[in-house]
Amino acid sequence: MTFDWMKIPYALLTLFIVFNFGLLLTAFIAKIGARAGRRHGIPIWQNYIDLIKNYGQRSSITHGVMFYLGPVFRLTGGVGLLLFVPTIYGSEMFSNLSFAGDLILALYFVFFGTLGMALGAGESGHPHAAIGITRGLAQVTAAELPLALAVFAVALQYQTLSVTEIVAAQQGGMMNWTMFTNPLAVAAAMLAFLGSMMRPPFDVVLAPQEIPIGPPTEYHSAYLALMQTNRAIFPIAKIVIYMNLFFGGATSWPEFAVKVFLIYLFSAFVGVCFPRFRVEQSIRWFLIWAVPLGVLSILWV
Amino acid sequence: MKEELLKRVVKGPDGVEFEVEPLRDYYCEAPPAVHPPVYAKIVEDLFNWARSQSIWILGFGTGCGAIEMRPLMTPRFDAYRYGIQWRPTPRQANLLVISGYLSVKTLKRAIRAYEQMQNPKYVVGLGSCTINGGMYWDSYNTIKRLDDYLPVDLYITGCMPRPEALLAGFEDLKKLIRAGKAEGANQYAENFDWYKTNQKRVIHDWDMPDYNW
Amino acid sequence: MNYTPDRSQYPSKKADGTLDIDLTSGKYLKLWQGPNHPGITGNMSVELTVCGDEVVEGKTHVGYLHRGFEKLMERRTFIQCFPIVCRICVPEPDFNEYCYAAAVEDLAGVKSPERADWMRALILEMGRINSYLMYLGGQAGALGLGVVGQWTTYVRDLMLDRFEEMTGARIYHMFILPGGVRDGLPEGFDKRMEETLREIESTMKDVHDVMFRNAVFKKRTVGQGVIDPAWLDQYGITGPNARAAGVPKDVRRDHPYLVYDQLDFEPVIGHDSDIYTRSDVRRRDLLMSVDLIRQILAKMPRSGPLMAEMPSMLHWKIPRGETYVRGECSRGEYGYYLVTDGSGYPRRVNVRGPSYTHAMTLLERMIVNINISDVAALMVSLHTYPPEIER
Amino acid sequence: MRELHTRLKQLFPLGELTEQRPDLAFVTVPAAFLRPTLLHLRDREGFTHLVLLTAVDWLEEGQFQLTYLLTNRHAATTLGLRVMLPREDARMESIHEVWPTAATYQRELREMFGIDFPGSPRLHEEFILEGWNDIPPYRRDFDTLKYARESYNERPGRETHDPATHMKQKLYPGGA
Repeated sequence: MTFDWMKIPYALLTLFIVFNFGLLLTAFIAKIGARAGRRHGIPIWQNYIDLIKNYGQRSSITHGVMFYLGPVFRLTGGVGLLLFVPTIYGSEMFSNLSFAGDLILALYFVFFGTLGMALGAGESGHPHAAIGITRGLAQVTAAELPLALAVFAVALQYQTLSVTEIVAAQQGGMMNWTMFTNPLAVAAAMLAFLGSMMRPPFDVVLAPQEIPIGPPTEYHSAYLALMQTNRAIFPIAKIVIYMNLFFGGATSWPEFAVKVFLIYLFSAFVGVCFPRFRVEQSIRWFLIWAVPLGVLSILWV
Repeated sequence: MKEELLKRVVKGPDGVEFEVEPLRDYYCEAPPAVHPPVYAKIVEDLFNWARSQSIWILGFGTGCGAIEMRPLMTPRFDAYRYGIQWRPTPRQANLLVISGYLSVKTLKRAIRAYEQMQNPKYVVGLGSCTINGGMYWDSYNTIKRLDDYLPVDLYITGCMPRPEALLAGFEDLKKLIRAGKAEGANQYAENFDWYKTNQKRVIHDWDMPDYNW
Repeated sequence: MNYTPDRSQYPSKKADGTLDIDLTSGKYLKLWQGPNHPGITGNMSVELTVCGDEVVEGKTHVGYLHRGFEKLMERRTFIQCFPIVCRICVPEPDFNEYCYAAAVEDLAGVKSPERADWMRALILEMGRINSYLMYLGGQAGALGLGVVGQWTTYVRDLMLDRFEEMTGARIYHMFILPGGVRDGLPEGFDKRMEETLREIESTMKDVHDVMFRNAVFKKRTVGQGVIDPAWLDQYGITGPNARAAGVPKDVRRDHPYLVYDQLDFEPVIGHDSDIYTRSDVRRRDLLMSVDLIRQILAKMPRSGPLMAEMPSMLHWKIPRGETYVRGECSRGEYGYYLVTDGSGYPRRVNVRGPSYTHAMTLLERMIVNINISDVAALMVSLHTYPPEIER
Repeated sequence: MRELHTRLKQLFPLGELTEQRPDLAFVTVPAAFLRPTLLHLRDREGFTHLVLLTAVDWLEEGQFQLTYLLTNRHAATTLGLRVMLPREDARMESIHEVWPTAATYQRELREMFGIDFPGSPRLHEEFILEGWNDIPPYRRDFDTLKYARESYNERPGRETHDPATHMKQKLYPGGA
């Protein structure tokens, strides 16, 4: 098999589009959250300004090598995730570097950023960061379980580990989406999705009122800017996976935008109306509600 | 000097004994450095514009003025519209709002918080208490002039300043930043000894390093 | 499935009763919550020693807001004291003004006119509503439900507008002074007040739906941070904290002051004494205040003097004596102990803020063995406010 | 209130009752009898709520007055117990076992007045002040204005008037 070198600039183009889309979408979601509190909220371009400012900070301090690598790992997690899943189905340009077994790789990348963060935040030496990251790892692990179960259910259902083929199998009308062919898997996965979006009720990792603000406490200037970049890319990349696996993928950018927005809105909507769980409560919640759903979804197939 | 800051021998969880001298091991002794604007003017202007449009306030309510911060974050005044946000950690904040009188005990914490912020950083003093002592001009426990201890960019008058006054003050601060005049951090670094002398004159139990980045 | 922590590794007690905590063992972590911490009420700090996720010891540190009011008042004349007392407590400053004024009146033998008493009761109830609104936002915010804080602060702004038209200031009103009050009601105040009260009531309905009927909120607060009713006297617990434990301790009912004996109300009580009950008691108390304001506006005399006959302020001397005046503020019993010595200056003023007992000995006792995540919620639920501890 | 005073007087050597209001009275207790009086009031008379504990500095008489304010909620009465202490080397018995909350008051009194309460928990930790190096600030002989002038720089331009003379000059410019 020959490697098509043209894929690299195309993948970078996807990255660029997703990055901008992510920045705008995060601000837009923040505005929607603000509307719930009867506010107008931040301007839609605020994230760009914050990024420029943070990259433009004059001084920064370091706590050691891992402190540097933390945000880098995190960004790698986001970018890597995006690069290896097809963003737009059927488009030569935007199917990125997807290959036959990319589903497994994607699952790995979802977790990768948190692990990197654990190393970096641990190095920063701030007790809140350490507490935050232990909570984060515990919770992400618990949330990952139903997701993995759901993904296996989907993979079993379509008998493939390639995201592209899963999307292909869902084409041809709404009723072919996994959402309708295997609703249990989707339910389990969406619960896991809530858990990994760092919004209430599962934001005990950041929890400004308890451990301000958890792992990134010590991060500032350019480090923080790197993490913000990731914060724009990573959720979108994650949502792309969900979209591909469960909601029939997207065949064009507008469809992509609408679907990503709706999935994102789901987590924001839940986030606005709930306070947060304690970490052991949230783990128990995942084990009681989400994991059985995931198991059932495998049995369903 | 607090006990936990003294030099001591510590036995680690793995049984190895080692010596710890907290002031030297846990803190950096280097004085703050001056970071002049280094890039070309147009880049600096862009950065200054971005800094002015994205002011992150350290959520540290040092005095009564903090009560008017809540309305600023909420529907009626909504400072988020102007790019003003609150950050819980000094590392990520650019603006330290000294909201009212500073007792000596809080001054110590405010200095630490200020020194942990990253250059460029700004200080805004709220209310007459930070300007000349205000109502507490004869109190034994509050400082009278904030600019003796921290480089203040802007004072907002009032007791306490109304949210409208705060918003207007932040707009003025933005103008200062855009004009490149808000160089408090460099001023602090240049006159470091003077600031430290003033600070040590009122903080009698100085039990922290001279500069904690 | 109840969470039963392993207490075998917990610190043993030393001979003098302090805990034997060896920080270098790596088993414990010292964690400072505050003063720069969003989960702390005001500018104070709690020094936590944690073992895993559980607090084994908590010590409250205050003094960050100390201005020495009690000393400053000793070198101010009686009338000069009145503008500074309100600065002692920011969310509800009027109680300081009332207690100070009432204490001075008591010692000087001045009786404030009836209309002034009604005005005082009105402004105190308005302040109580403000304070509770801040509290509800804070309690929800401490558990990550930020949107309630937005709503309550919005209606609080409306209430501050009413304050502004009545007194000319948003926060520090300086309205109640020894002898009476500064002014009467502005024109059309009743109508605008009624609109504000309706808005508050409708917001409280939303708050009830989003906060008190929320499964996650219940899960976090029910059964958490229980105050044993037996502690009430030991720790001097007053106000909603005591009422949530089932004891109808309310100064407005027990020692009626101002016009409260002419108003129709019953102290709100709860039974479970946990964080949820305390929030709920405060919410119902807020609605009761709304009702009290309506009663006050309906029964209030609209004409008559607002100030008693006062001697010349510049040469006002009060004979030697001592008194204690109390009132029920939103957090509990607020009192002023005033001693005069026959000169033109107070000899000694002591402010008894409810947080003095709630945030110090009580919090230090309750904070042991709870999860770090609940520290903020517990602290907010006691509704402490540091300036009244250290003045 | 009178009845209560008569009853108490049979047990303890109390001073005269000062009735400030029908529901509020003060009485002086010798320092040695404070604890039994408090216990009696708490356990027999229903004065279960310690409202506050504070001190007054009578500098001219060389005495500190400690005030223990107790409330009986059911009878709606408040009784203040006064204890006079010599100002020199003032010390008093701690009552933190009777009311745990008294420990905080005693810490404050220790710091602000320099009154010692041996045995009270955390008594010698700093409570409000930090790094204080002068006499306790709430004592009458501590001059806060002088201390503030010496410690903190003032911004020039602030004017201070004595209210009496200032008003006199304003109202009667010629001097009446």
